[in-house]
Amino acid sequence: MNRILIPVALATFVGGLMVLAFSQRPWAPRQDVQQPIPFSHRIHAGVNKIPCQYCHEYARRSQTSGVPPVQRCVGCHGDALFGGLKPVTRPWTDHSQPPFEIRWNRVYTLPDFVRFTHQPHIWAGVACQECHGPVEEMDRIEPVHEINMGFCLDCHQKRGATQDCFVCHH
Amino acid sequence: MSEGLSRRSFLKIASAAGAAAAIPGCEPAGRQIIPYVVPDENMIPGVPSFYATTCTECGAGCGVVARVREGRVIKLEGNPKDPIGQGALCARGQASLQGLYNPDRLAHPFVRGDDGRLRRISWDVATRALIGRLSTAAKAGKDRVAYLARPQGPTLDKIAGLWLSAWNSSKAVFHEPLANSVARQAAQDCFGRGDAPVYHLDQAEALISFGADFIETWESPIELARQYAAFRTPKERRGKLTIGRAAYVGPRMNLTAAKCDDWVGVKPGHEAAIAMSVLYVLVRQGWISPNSGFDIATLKSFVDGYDPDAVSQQTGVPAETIVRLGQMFGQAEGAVALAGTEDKETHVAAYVLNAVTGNLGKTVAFLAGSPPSPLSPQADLDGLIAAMNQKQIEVLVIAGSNPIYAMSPAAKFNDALRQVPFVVWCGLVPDETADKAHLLLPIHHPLEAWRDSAPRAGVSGLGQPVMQPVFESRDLGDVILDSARAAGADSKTVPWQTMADAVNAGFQQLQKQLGDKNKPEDFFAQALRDGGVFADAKAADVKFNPAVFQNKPKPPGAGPDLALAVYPHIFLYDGRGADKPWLQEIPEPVDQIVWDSWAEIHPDTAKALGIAANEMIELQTDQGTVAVSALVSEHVRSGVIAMPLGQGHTSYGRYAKGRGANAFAVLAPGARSAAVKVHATGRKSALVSPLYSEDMMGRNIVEAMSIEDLARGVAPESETVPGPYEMYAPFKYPTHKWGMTIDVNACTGCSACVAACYAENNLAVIGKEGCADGRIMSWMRIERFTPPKEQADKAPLMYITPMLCQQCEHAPCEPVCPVFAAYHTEEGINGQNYNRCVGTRYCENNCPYKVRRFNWYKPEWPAPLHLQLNPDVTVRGAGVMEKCTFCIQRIVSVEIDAKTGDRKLRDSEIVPACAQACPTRAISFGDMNDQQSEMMRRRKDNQLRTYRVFNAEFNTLPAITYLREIYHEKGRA
Amino acid sequence: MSEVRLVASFADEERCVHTIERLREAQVRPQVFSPIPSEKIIDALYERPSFVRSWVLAGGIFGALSGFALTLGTSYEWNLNAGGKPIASIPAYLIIVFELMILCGGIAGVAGFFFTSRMPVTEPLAGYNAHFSADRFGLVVSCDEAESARLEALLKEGGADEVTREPV
Amino acid sequence: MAAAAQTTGVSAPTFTDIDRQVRRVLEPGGLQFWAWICFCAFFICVAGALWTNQVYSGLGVTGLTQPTMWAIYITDFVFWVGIAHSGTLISAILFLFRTRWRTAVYRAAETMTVFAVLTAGLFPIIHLGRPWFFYWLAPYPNQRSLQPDFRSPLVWDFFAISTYLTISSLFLFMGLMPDVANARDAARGWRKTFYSLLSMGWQGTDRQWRNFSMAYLLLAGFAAPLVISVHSVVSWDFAMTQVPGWHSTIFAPYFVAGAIFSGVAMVLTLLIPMRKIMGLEELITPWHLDNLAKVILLTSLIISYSYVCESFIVWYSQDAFELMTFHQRYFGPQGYLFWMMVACNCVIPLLLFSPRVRISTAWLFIIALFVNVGMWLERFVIIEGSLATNTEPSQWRFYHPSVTEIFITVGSFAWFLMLFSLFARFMPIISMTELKEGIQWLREALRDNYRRAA
Repeated sequence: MNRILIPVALATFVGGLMVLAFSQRPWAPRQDVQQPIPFSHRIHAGVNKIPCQYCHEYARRSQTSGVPPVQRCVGCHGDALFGGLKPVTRPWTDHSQPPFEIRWNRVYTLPDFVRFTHQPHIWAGVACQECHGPVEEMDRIEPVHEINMGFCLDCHQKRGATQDCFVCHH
Repeated sequence: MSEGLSRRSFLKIASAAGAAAAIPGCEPAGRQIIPYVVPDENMIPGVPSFYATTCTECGAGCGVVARVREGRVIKLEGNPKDPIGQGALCARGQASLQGLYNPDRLAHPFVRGDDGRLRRISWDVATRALIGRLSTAAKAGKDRVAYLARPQGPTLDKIAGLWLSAWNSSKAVFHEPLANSVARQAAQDCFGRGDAPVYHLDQAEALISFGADFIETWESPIELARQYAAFRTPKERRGKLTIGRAAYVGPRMNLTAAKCDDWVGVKPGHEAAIAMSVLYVLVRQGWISPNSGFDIATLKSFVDGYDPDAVSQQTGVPAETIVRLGQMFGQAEGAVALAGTEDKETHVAAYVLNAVTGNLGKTVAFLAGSPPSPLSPQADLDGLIAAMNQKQIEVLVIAGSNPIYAMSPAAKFNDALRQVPFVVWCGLVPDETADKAHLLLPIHHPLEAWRDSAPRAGVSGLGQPVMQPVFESRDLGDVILDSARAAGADSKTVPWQTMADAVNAGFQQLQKQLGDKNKPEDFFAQALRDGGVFADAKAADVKFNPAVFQNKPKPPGAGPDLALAVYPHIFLYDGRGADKPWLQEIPEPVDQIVWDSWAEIHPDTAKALGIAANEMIELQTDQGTVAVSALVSEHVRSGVIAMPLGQGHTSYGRYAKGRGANAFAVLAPGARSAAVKVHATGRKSALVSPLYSEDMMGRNIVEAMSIEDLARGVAPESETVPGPYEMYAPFKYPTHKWGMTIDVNACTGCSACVAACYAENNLAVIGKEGCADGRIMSWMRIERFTPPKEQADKAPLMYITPMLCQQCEHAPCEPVCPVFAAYHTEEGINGQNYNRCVGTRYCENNCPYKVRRFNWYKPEWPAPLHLQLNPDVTVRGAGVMEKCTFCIQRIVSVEIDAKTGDRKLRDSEIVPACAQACPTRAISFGDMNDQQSEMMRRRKDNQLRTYRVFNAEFNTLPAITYLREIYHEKGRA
Repeated sequence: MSEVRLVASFADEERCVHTIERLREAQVRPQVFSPIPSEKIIDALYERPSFVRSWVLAGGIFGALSGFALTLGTSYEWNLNAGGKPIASIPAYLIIVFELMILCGGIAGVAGFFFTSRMPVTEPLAGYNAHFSADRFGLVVSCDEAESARLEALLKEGGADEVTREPV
Repeated sequence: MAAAAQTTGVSAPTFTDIDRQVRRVLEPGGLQFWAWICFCAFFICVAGALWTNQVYSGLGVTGLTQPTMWAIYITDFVFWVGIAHSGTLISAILFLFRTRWRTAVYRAAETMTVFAVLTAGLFPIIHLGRPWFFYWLAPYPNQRSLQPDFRSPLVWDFFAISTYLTISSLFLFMGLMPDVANARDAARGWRKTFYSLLSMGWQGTDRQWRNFSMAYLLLAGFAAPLVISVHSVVSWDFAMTQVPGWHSTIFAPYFVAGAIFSGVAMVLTLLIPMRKIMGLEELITPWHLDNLAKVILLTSLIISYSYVCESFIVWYSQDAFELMTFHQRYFGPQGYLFWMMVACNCVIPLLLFSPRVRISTAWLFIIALFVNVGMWLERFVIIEGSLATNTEPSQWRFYHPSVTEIFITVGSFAWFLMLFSLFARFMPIISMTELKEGIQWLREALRDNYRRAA
């Protein structure tokens, strides 16, 4: 019976270590995010072919890509600016929230010790989809890739971008 | 700021972002995103926007630029356009952020009930209460309302006056506890004008300061420190490589004295005698400038009785020292004498010294059209107190000043205040005065308010709100204007609706004066961008009034055998800085004490009085008694006890309350010194200092060389590295190799760099106990060593240098790290990955410079202090090692900017926080690969002076090169 | 023909060894039990030393090689500069190599021991008794009825305290 | 001794005597035994609680300060690793030299080794700032493809210590097998199953013995250089740095000698009470203790020499930093620690020159205790003192231990003693097989006793 016992013990120990090692991911993108509005990227980016940076306008200038201001939505959805709203945008005015204050739920989060900046990636010609997946086919945003250091590094290696730790961790 | 965004939701975002930053690396950032309704054009989330404004921490009125991220100010930087600060900002300026975000700030209006307890009320109730009281008072008769404040810019002060007159009163008193008003009185006597001169130390060759500590707190420290650095920079004068020769006459060796060639320790009150005696030497030697137009005879009679021997008998200062000062001053081409004492004689003597040597208008200049002093004469204050005592004042509005704390007990302000039925306190953090007030109004921090400033002729600063108010505060100006309108003031008397209008109006007037042809709004917009309007002012030609010579100062006599000399703390100043944790935690540069106040006693005096170090002693003057612990130190003249102001608060927030003692309590009104008796209590109360030894033990941490050697071209033998002994092929740094050059000679030890580092890099403040355990978190410290006595002739008075991570190419900390948390970047920086660090602390053990800091506990920022955290810098958690990164976040952002705009990096485009803050520009940063960079040129131009700390011992190849301190060899004056 | 098993127990090592030699001459290979590691007994039975040697050698070599592979491989995967030391700092890595050599060699040795001596076993071998781990040397010979008598005599005169005969 | 004489008489002990005496130890322990175990367990719990608190609130609960980043924890680590070494010395190196007196004591020493390493292994984790990431020191496949820096002495440590633990446990386990088999055959009930599991079916067949001897020999052959390497590596934690007072090439041999020194002292501290309590006077005879004492004496002289040598080198180099550090070490605020250490390590052991001291168990015990204290102090003085008086005079600061650190240290002793006592109660703490193998030496030893007793 020792023939079984010892290997089993060893296996569990090593396995435990591995699990411990690989399960360091409290920041993984969240799969099951419900948004306050049934907003569909498929309709906007897919069907109507609205370029990503039309709404996420800061991406090329800043760390964050930016969530479109309500003004931008109203630009198309409002008949006249702030006039009657089309049915699809009614939920904005629900009573649980102050008018026009939408609280989107984050899908992609990064830990505090990672300094990701959209700007250089956009300018390096990285397509949004390379990290965020085929957004134009999604109604509700679901992460395709696990955004972890390995994922970043692969791409940086492929593109010969810097692999200096300090660029992202400071 | 963003109109579309409600303040509430702004705070939500801000706090969300703040919270995310404040949780060290264990939790993702805020889970919700709230977009703008209408985006703000001036602002891109994630990109800082900069707003020019002015600093109000002291009278100097430097311009600052506020770095704003997502609607919160995260850093203050000097405004390069401003002629006074010229882009530098002192520690106190940096720390005014913590005044803005202070967790103890008054969040709402409060009213004091009959039971003495404070009750929270709404602004409407508050204003109604105020106006009700005011109207009753106004009806009761004239001058029943009074306004006691610190000067807060011409416009606000003017509005206050108008408002008072609307309430049928004129009792506006503008008071500064440490105002240098004697200088103005002296100027009045000597030149018949009531303003203080501006100085050009950089154009002088010799300097004597009579108690004017211009590096720490006197007048305009940043500007004067900058000039002094130029004054001390080796340059050709009369065909000879020299540096300016400086002497400081005063009871305590402060930073100014430490940077001079001579510190002449005198008892407080003897400065005048020394000055007169120096004048005596000049007169006797005939070193009187012919075109100064003085009649030698009058001068002779004026200085009669001040021959060095007599003076030296009274003051104990050796006669030859005085003669030496005289020679140095008289023979110099361009000399300047400064006076910073509270007695007028010294100032007069100093003016005479400057005048007779023909330096008026050269090194000392009165400017044409300088603004009138914002301060009220002492008489007004006395009058106010008298009126209060006679129950004539029914409503007293106190704004931004703390008389209960900062007035001599002899003024009896406390009793007077009790006679006032309704005291209104307007301010930020409730202080001792607020405890006595009946109505407490939270007003905007200067960074939230509109304001202007007129520190001197030609400089009109413009301050704008740089962020939404953090608390439910209101602009003092608006409060006053509202109540003035309530008093029925019509649009003629008070033509402005808000403070903003008033300031704007002020600038339109200014435009008219300047005859500027632009559209008013353009003019104002430009002023907003520049942080004010800066025109150069001409020097007025002044006539010396010989009447001064009639009343010559009386000889001082020996003075008390034990004198108390009180001086403003470099950071806490008159106590207003005590509520800011940074200022409490940064060690006072000369004595290196934190979170406390102390009494400096010379070892001999201490021996004579039987006082041990760290012993609680009671200082008793005719005004009162304070208990403070003793610091036995050579930095004070024997027979004198020196004590800093600033501590000893009984209120004023968690950081200030109950630390040290308040020196105002033993001073007569207006005095800064007194005869004192000392009682040793025998109780110990340890002063906390992060420094262990004053002795450098002959190690080359700070190096110096004499100007004589420099002129001769002889470098002192030091760093003798036997060639590059490389065992392995050195690494290549193809893109950049960041490095720093630090001019120790220029460094004044003012610690602005340290404060800037705290602000920029989210350094934790750990409090007195933490410091006592040796766990201070500052990435950069001011090293201060005193040369051993036997070497005193061949050394500066004090070795002072900034010490930070040397970013060694052979970093000893790196190879010992088991997990590559410490490693070398591709750009030659010694990187530290907080998230990889497991906390073996091996790196700090192996660091020869001891500049790595370990997080012993989880750092904490009581809300809303966390709003100040820099979102570009990770907040480190417990168990992680951290250190200086050359402000990598700034490097990276500029590099990204350059890459995306595909351009090359410009030299000195990247400026670390410390270099940016440094008033004397002692620190320069650049690329060691680029031989033409300003940083490298500085090294090459001063080849003889360069040295690298510990490189000879450990071959660490630091990326920081220091330039040696320059001193005059003693006995060669 | 039916098999029988003779179990002889000796108090004295010398006698036991002597008997073993006699048995070998008689072309009989006894199964020996001994409470102590007896060189003599082993020499009497075997010419060549144990195979465990080669196990250890293999283990050691493997360890050393894997040591090199690990250190060099990982260094070159991320050629990080630590204090200007070369990416492949062989002198430093030799320590890892050494330790891994010892580790693998040692483990291989023990593994080799278990393998070559068919351990662990769960049930006692034929003829074993508690004395053989304490104070008696045991010889077990299996033979067929016919020559059992001869062998028993041989064991007896070899100096066995007692010889028991068990049917198989 | 006299008592022993009556029981066995001068007639030499036989295999059966040995079995009888050792097996008697394995009988169920009495109340005192379990009381002692609980006593230890209590201190372990206290230490555990304090450590939990330390993990939760950060290393601030220790007395560590800015320059003195290492102190008691690392001292304990080095101390326990050092303790371990003598075990391997006695069990492996002396085995290779076929030293006679080793047989009776080596099992105890070997056991001590394993548990000492177990204890030592805790401290690197305890002293970490973020102990939950300790496994980052080990190479393992991960998505970041980040690995430890094999240049770091701490990683060497990790490998050296884990190898040492593995090898010495295997070594102990191998040696145990025949004895456990012996115990198995004598035992009943759950003990029988327990021993049969551990003995792995050992029956002492010729094949088993043949491979056993070879494997055991080679393991010993590996353990010998390993033991030298391990403490050298530990010493390099210090010698590889640039800290004045640490940066010295003498450290490796000096630490190894110190390790043996402290280890043998610890063996004595354990054996002397054990042989009394468990009545093993006849197997562990004064002759054995005498030999151990001689080892202590020798190593004591070696480290005294090292101290002198170290100081001489410093004086000879005239390096300002080193000179100041050593001046502080001798005459600084904590100089008394150094002189206590000298007394314990260099002076007191000199008593062992006298044979009467060497055979008196009481004396030996006391001296051994002093040596333990002394060697702990040595590590503390080197580690804390050198850090406190570092290259930057402005950054000096002396360290004062906190309650947490003290109790965790106490806990480590409790933990070690508990493990050892349990082992001694449930495992043959004396190698029966090897005693039997060298029984004639034991007989000599006993005769020699009576000669002395007479």
